Amino acid sequence: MESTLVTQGLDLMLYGMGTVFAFLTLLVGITTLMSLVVNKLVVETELAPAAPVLTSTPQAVEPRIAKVIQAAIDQHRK
Amino acid sequence: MESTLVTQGLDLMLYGMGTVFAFLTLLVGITTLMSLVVNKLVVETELAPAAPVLTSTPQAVEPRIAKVIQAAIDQHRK
Amino acid sequence: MESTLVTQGLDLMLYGMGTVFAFLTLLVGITTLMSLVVNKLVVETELAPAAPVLTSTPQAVEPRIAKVIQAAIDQHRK
Amino acid sequence: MENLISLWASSGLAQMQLGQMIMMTVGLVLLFLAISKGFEPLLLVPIGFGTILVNIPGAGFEAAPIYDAMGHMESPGGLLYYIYHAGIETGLFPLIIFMGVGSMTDFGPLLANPKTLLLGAAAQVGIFTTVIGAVALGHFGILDFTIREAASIGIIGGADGPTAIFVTSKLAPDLLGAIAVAAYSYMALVPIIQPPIMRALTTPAEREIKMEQLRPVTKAERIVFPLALLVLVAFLLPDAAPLLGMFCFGNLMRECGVVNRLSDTTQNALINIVTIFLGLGVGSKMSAEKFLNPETMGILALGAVAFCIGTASGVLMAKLMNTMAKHKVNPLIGAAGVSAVPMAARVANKVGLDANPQNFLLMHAMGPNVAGVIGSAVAAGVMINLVSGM
Amino acid sequence: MENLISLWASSGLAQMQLGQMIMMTVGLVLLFLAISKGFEPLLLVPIGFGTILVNIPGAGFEAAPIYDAMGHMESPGGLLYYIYHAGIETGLFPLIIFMGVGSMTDFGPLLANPKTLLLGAAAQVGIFTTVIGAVALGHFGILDFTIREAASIGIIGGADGPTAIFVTSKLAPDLLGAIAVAAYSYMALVPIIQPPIMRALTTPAEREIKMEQLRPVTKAERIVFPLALLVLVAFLLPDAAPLLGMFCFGNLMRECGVVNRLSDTTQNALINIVTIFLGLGVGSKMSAEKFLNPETMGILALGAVAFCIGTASGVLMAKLMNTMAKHKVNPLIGAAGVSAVPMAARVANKVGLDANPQNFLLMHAMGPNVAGVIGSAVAAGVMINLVSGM
Amino acid sequence: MENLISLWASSGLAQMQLGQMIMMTVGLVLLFLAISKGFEPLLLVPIGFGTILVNIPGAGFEAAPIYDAMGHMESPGGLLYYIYHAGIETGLFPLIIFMGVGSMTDFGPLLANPKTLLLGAAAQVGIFTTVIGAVALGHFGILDFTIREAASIGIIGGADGPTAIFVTSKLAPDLLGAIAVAAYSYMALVPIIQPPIMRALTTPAEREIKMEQLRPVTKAERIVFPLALLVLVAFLLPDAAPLLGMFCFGNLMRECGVVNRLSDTTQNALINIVTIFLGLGVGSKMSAEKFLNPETMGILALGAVAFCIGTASGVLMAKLMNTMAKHKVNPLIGAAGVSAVPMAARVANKVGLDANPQNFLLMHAMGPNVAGVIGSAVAAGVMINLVSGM
Ligand code: NA
Ligand code: NA
Ligand code: NA
Repeated sequence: MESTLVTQGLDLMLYGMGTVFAFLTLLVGITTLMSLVVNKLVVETELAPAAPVLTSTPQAVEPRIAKVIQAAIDQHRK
Repeated sequence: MESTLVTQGLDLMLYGMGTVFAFLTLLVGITTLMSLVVNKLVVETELAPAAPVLTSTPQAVEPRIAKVIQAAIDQHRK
Repeated sequence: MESTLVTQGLDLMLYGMGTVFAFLTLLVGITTLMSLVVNKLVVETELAPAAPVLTSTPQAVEPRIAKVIQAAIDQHRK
Repeated sequence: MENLISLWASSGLAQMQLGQMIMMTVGLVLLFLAISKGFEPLLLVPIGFGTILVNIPGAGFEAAPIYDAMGHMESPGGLLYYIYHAGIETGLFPLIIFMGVGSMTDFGPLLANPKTLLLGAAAQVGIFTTVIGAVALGHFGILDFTIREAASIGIIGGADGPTAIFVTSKLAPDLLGAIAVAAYSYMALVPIIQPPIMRALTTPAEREIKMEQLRPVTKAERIVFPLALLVLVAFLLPDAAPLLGMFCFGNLMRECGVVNRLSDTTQNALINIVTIFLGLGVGSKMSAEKFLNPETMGILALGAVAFCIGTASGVLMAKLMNTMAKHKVNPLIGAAGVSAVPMAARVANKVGLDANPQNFLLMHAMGPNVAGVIGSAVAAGVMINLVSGM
Repeated sequence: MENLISLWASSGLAQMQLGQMIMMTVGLVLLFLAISKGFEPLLLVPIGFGTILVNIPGAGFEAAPIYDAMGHMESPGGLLYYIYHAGIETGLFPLIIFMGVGSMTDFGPLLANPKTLLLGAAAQVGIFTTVIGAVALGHFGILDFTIREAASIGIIGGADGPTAIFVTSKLAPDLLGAIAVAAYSYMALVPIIQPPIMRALTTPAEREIKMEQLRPVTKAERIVFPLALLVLVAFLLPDAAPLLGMFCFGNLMRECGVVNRLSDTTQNALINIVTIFLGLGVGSKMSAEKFLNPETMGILALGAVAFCIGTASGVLMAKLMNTMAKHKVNPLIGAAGVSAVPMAARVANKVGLDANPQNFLLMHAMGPNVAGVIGSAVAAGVMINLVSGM
Repeated sequence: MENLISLWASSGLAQMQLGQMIMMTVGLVLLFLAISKGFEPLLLVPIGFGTILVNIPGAGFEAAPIYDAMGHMESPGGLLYYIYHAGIETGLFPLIIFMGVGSMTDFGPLLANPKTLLLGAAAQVGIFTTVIGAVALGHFGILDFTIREAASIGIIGGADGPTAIFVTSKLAPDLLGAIAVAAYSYMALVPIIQPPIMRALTTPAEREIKMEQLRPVTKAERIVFPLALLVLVAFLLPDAAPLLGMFCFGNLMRECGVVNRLSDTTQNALINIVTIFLGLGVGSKMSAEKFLNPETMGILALGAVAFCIGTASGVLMAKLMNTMAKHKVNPLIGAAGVSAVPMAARVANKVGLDANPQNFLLMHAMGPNVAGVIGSAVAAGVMINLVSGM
């Protein structure tokens, strides 16, 4: 019957907007909580300053580009 | 029969070169005409100076590279 | 029988390490020889100094980048 | 002589149909809008060009390959055939684009003011209202949309190109051309569509509200946020996981600071390559029989409505929040909740400056702006789930 | 002991056949020419390396994957198998390369002097004369070429690598190795092949002709030209649309100024990636049985002839044009009509400077040079159309 | 109501199994190690993220596509399904990575002192000893490994990620997740695992041995070396040709100096793109049923043993060489023979500086370091050959 399509549309609206709002409202809470916890934890432990991060595999990480960028940075600092 | 191959080759030559010359000769005309029309139109309307062209989606369009290039340009201008 | 697996493992070890050592030992010899021959040949003929190497197809090889790099190099030389 | 006939028979002039000529003109118009008017050129240039290519009669850009009984190829497929089936039908291209967008997204403003997520939620009202609209057009016999098509049309209101393409390629691939063109065109029209609505729904005093400066956000928060979002999605809404998962992956690569090589490539070479092919592939769905029909007019009309309702909902939600919260938000930033990053945020900023030349809203508007991306990805997940079961 | 036998039996020495050894030597020679002599290294390094790889006995670089009855993979295919079937058999790689070449091409000189298009047309005489040559070799029973093979050989005279690969992979895939190697080798030899012909057909006075400076070309012309060319192709010659369509797409991205991100990637990362795989994939057709036969010698000989005739036709066409036109062209730039961009234009410039050290022809030669690309793509389209119907 | 049930039924919470939760935690731990501890982040960030994605219930990241009887797609596959089957099952991704690694490798130190190749050979003892260990665990009924699985576990000792992935995807794809994680984790732990072993097996005097400065290496040597290696592989060990062939190809592009465009792209955009997808694809094998079992603990334990034995073998080989040679080598550089480029070489340098602050071993250790890559690729070739015939 014709009305099924309308019903489906209304269902979609109802459950769809419901889910979107529920999810994002929950995310507001989770994000706020996360920021609190993370900032407390990290200030305390200083996040194991990420080690000297031996940057692994590729030794020759584009030294040419590095030079270019270095030059540009030098330039900016002048 | 053997001669079919030769015939095919000659056909290919005839229609092939014919098409190439016809097409490129036509393109000479079209291009000349296009340049005339376009340059007349654009001078007159100044081609809606392309708007402030809000450059869309990616906000962070490689600012690092932008900096490098800026530095290089500054350098060149000195 | 159970022991087949062990036998297979031992075979793998025996032939595997044998091949690795044989191959790399041979490579030591080949490499040493190669260096001798190549360095002798190249000093003599100077390796046809690679021609002016007309760098082929793309005429517009990223002049923008080239400029950036040039700028950076200039910068470094100062 | 036979050859001459063969050449003529295979020429475009002999085979061209009116529909193809019109579609080639549509392609040229898209290119004109993109190049001369700055309408989302990164997508509309490839889409417009793809539209022309696919409508060249006899060029075979979307021809399927032909294999003989032994499985050997007798004749290869066309370029757009391969692009569409490998990258769009499978959903790979929109997902890779989403990864790239994630690696370009700065969640800082959102983290500094998480409640702007609600603005991103509110703006999705446009999506679902439009679904109702499409369904109503069907109910009254004006146009004939299935629920799958109605859902795909609604997603135009999400103002997010890859999301729209991802959903439509799953639910209603025949509408892909029209929906993608509508989505990107309206995103480009945000500076024209939104300001009147924003002004109509706000008082000058509201538009002048100054928001307090955003707190600085730590690196650790930035790293943990995409993971927290991912876990939440995993637990509650797996249907949104493909889009949001790749988005979070891109963002984590950006923020974690240890894979800058990968993040750079994701933001540049990779997203550029995929953008070119995504656009061409979308263009391959712009054939006359799929585009030149009354439904396309309906889609364009409904899409515009979706944008307007989304904008209004965002603004009204901000006003609602102000009735309850201590720290007022400027309701203009609600309009940025539709996504259309970063255009909608810039529009909010500009309308704010018109009201008060000292009132810089850009960073405040970036929060709802990226929230809108999350919001429409969530909406996409819900719709795919619900519609598939209907 | 069995294992030792297995290891020996699987070693290269036990399996190597003479043909494979010769082909590996051919690969090394190609690498030598590319690296030490500067012969089109961007293509010949990957082709040469691919030649070696595919001739390693037992390495399985072009092995097909094996599936069991359920469709699960029992053993994967070789790298070159996948590259060839995904990128070359389908025509995708040459088309993507053509897009990249388009985005590197400056049509300015051509737009400033459109009649140089005729020089690009004339140089294609080399293509079709060579077809006749190949057919004649067949007629007299010297070699055995079909019309499809003859057409593929002729296209070497187009002096355009991706066009040659595109045509050959459609018409005569078994000759792909030989034809690609011939095409790129002769393109590299342009500075040696062309000057004697150019000098023989021109008088010193002709070589000294100074051409008037090219007028400046506006941005609008540059944007509209690829679209005009595309529309003309669409109406008249859809068979050339794949190649010229992608070429125009690349050029439009370059000139339109609003998608520089995409244009940069097309000119760099994308074309480089595809070039590597295109070269390896062409190398995969360099097996002994396909390359070491009299036909290859015939192909090399005919290819050289094609280049010479193309060069001569371009020069003679320029002289013919001078008999009719008011503004004389220097006939040397006719030789650039074979394409081989930008080598042939540089050669024209150099021979011109030899005649008169003040006579800079480079920009004037770029017009016929890029016209030659269009010309051979048109020729390719015609040949695919006609030959498929024969 | 039905819709609410459908939404709930499709939510993660309703479908989540304990194993999936544990695996998501494993993914988070891998991300923590990569981001906060710097464990091989280029691979472990994508692997860790892929682990989370594939364990989201209902998200379908590794779902196979479904086709109807006519061959039309009814529902597309998941992203990780396509990545795994296109790039890992076929072996393409490890091979492309190897090409990239080749184009980043400087063979100069190895060419200046070729006998350090023997150190790279010795360190592969770890691989084969570990195979025996895995077999023994099976023999005593502690764990149940086939010879194919034992060989794949052994390759962890090669300390080379792409080699391990290539071998495992051919011989024991179900162990791919565990083996790749073990391989990259131990490579990251090289600075912790190796020094105690190095100190235990050397005297302070040995650690202070100063090596003579390396001779300069000419450009010609650098160009010819990858070709010489390739020819040797072709004649003696075709089974190692896929890995070493691509490695040599990358290196030749780097050194030949005429295809810098291609070499740059190989080292940057291409390897980065493939690294992202390789990591995600490996993560797709990190499902609970494949990872959470006693065998994984066995793999981790055996992998650690393999690293230790490899390190010790390298050091002892260096000491053995010193009993015979005139020019002494510092035995610390033997430890670099496991590969794990360039970490192991840096560790050798650091331990050397601890013994004598003037003794710079870095360049000397790079020789055995890259020799270790060759050594484990050779070992991989032998194992694939022998095991396939067992
Ligand atoms: Na949105
Ligand atoms: Na040509
Ligand atoms: Na190793």
